[in-house]
Amino acid sequence: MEQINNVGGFSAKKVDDKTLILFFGPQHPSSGHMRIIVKLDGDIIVESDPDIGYVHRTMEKLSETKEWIKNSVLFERLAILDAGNVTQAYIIALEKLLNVEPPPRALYLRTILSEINRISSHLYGMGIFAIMIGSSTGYMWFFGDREIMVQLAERITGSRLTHTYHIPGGVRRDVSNAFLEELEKGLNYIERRLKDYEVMFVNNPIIRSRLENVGVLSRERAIELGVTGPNLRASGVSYDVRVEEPYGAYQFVDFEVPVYKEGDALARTFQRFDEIRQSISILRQLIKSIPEGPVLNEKYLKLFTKKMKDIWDAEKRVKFPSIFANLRPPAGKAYGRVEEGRGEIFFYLESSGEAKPYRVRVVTPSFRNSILLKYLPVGERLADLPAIYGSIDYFPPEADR
Amino acid sequence: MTDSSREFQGTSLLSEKTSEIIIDSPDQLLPLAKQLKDKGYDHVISLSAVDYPKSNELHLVIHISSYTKRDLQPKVFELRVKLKKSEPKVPSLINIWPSVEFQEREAYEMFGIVFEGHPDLRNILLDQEEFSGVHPLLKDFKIPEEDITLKLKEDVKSGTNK
Amino acid sequence: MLDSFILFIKNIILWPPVFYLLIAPGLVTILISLLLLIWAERKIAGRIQMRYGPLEISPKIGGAIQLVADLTRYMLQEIIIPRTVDTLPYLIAPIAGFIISLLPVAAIPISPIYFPSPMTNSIIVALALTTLPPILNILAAWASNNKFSLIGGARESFLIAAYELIVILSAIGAMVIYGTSDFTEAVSLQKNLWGIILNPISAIAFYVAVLMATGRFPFEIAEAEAEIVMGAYTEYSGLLYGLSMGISYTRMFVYNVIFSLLFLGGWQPFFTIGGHIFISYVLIPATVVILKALIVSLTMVFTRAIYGRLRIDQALGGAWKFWFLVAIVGLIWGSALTYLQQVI
Amino acid sequence: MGGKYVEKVVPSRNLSLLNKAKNHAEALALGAKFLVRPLRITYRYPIVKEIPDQGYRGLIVLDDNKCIGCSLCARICPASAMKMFQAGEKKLRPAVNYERCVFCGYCVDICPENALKHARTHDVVFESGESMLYIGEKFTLDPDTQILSGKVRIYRVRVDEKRGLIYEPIR
Repeated sequence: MEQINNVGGFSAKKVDDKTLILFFGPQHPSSGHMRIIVKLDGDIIVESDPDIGYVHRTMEKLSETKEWIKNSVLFERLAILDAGNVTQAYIIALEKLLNVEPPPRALYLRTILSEINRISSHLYGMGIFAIMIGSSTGYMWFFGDREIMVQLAERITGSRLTHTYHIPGGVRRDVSNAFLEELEKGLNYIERRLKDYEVMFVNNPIIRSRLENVGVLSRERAIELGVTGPNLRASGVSYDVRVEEPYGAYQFVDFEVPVYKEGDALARTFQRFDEIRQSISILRQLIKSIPEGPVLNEKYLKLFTKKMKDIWDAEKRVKFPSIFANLRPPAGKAYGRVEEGRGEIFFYLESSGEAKPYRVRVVTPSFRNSILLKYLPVGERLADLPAIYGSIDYFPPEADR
Repeated sequence: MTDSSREFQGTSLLSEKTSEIIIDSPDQLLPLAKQLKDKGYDHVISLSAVDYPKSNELHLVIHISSYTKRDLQPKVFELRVKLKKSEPKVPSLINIWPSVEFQEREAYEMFGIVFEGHPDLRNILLDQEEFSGVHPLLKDFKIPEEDITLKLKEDVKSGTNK
Repeated sequence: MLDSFILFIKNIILWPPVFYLLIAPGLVTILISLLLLIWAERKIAGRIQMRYGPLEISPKIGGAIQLVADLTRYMLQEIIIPRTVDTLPYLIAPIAGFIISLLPVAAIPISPIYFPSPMTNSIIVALALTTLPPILNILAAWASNNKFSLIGGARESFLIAAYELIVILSAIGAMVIYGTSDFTEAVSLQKNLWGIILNPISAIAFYVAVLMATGRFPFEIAEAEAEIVMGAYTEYSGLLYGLSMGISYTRMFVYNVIFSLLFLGGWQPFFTIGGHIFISYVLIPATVVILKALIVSLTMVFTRAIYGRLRIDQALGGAWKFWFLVAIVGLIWGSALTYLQQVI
Repeated sequence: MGGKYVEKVVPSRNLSLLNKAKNHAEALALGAKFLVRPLRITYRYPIVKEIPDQGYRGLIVLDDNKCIGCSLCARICPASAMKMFQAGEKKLRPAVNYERCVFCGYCVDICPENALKHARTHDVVFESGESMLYIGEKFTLDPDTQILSGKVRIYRVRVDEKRGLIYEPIR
């Protein structure tokens, strides 16, 4: 391509007359914090180049300047809608380094938060998807009902979105029985609403015609591209970290992981609806079987002063032993991974025995799925670009650490 | 912190499920990767690097796993390649695992590792044009840290400012 | 002084050509119904979508004058004219588009004896005038010199070809039954049975084509926000943007006045009460027609809360492969009905 | 125990025209149902306000008498929002800068004397960057009393089985 002239500081290039290069974002109603440069031939996309680096926060580098426990607060900003799962992966890796294990009640509480987060993350993703294909009611419903999950998460952790709930060796707060009853109510409500969603959203003929056979990802292609999460399972691959490497309380409950074969936007939508259903069932089992006991490892409980124990008894709130300000895991490396709403999040930590990590590597599901934005839209129509973007539940700040 | 005297060099604390291979020369990477792919490791979870300024080495760290082989699915396999910091060059894995495409671009911009044979090796997260040249995840790139005490101005000190 | 003022009202304002364009169903009525329609659209969507809708301005009457506040904002906002646009057509397009979208009312009567211009082909003239505004939309798209605008304009031009034919075919489906192309006569023939009962097929086709013509959901394709920002009006701001938004609602209202005259019996049931001739023969019929048009418009804005947006190829496919055939069937049905009537 | 994979197929692809019409009707009917009996989940924010439950991580309040000036709070603060300043002879006290605070509550939880606590208030408006620094006496005032004694009606949120969320007026 030869450069022809310079217009207002931008260099213009001559392209062939048949194609149109469209900058889809970063200032675009549905692009999110990123842009996709698409080349159009008529209405058909012939080339797509995602440019995902618009909200880079240098998290991997920043984490090298912060103490171990502070990084948990940093990393939950990866995916603020799914913060419980993200910090859980980091804390699991950190616990491997520190060689501590949370007590059973803490495991249950972690999993309760994980599944609440999963439901709210799926509802968020579906909401964004709905507005991208023009269904404002779907958008409002999913977001409105997500508020219930956000409220429930707030009851557990004290914060609506940035939960910061997990600490090495346990969790920060216990829950009351009144909360568990409230959770049950919330689950009943969501379960009933799922039927409304089906009528208004997936079975609505107009919406469905936008989903069927759009952005088809075959099984082979999904494996090749290393896609993860619901997008992978909607293409017929059986892979879920909760099954492969159980963490939290997943080994104590029965659940199904749905796997759809078709791999189009419709299958991905059904995949997410089914996962919400399974999350509801998991949460019900957890409510029934949650054991009594402490929520922090013995190793740290031993360090509690009398005052701290009193506060625990009165408020069911864990006071940090002062060692937390200066955790020094022995030199070594560890990884932690968790199935969050959008897929597998992977933390790789290296410690040199200092108060700060030597190296933290985090690979988020959205980063692994972002490759789909390069290959999936090719051959589809321009109008399907937002539909594909929405159906893979891509969350830009998560991809762009 | 960055000039750590107790620099870590490779003891493993990973769970027993995990296997690990360290190779000294980038030439051995492609044949090994091909073997692993044939064995059933079909996708890359993470491809990144760790900088060890003391020994003047960059380690390319690759975590791979399998989506299709039942017995390999729970495993995370770690592959480490030692690179010279002066000349960080390694053959691209894109033909074996296409899923590394964006991660190789990220390692390129963050560490300056050149992946030979990558079709589209340019920055992905950082700005291509305004890039200053110091790769940010190398230990040479330093971030100033803050003190925990407050530097008080006179008006703040009295506690009267609203 | 007072006498001359009454004379002025009587001779100028109530003179049919002026009255039609300015009062009913022209500018004033359309602006008021725009106010009501847009407010109702937001309120309906709000109720369905688990929220209140506009309430900040005038909470006591449910935020009904929200649009006045919006318009004030548009008027006070700076109109940004980008350096790259073709300035003259860029400025003309939305203004001319709004005026032209009002034009069809010059041919539409809203009472049996009081009309702007005595015409025997008023249906055809009105329908012909409704086809003009999209051209200004395409002009705006071209003048904007923006890729998203261009795509929006291209989509609009594809859509025109699809819906115009359906609108006209289904209107003919009604016209053959009445055997006239004059609104006044067509309405008077619907004294006993409304057109929607005589020819429901054409009525449905007309309704869907109007949805498509005015960019209501699920055919909000030419200005699909999530895809092409705002279509042809991407580069517009301030009052020009407000006008361009008004065009589609104006068109919808005008189409629905035609719809209520053709299929919903117009000012039927027609009755006279005592008093001035103006009340019996102008005000009451006009109110009936406008109310009918408003109710139909309300059902059209209701679809926003139910549907998503179709793809352009799906909309065109649906229009040519399904609704075009429906319109043809409606035409055949209408002709058959007329034929049978004559035979019997 | 544990999870297992279940293969599924998307139900009812390629619907007939009749089924499509039925689905259209169902969606329209559901919309009409909500039009008649709305299920509102929002509330009129500036006119009424919601106050979270006890345990919510809102603004931070210092109890000056309990504080021993150990600076653990400043050391654990992940955003460097909390810092120590010299409040008198040999007396260190924390101050918080809400420009940076992320409300993680680490400082509250690590305080060995329980001198820090969370207020329930979260909605605050600041006029300037400087006023976001809570130092000295300003840091020891409880903002909840101000909110609860204001003119605005205060709601408490409860999760409900039928309506999702219900708002119970506190007063």
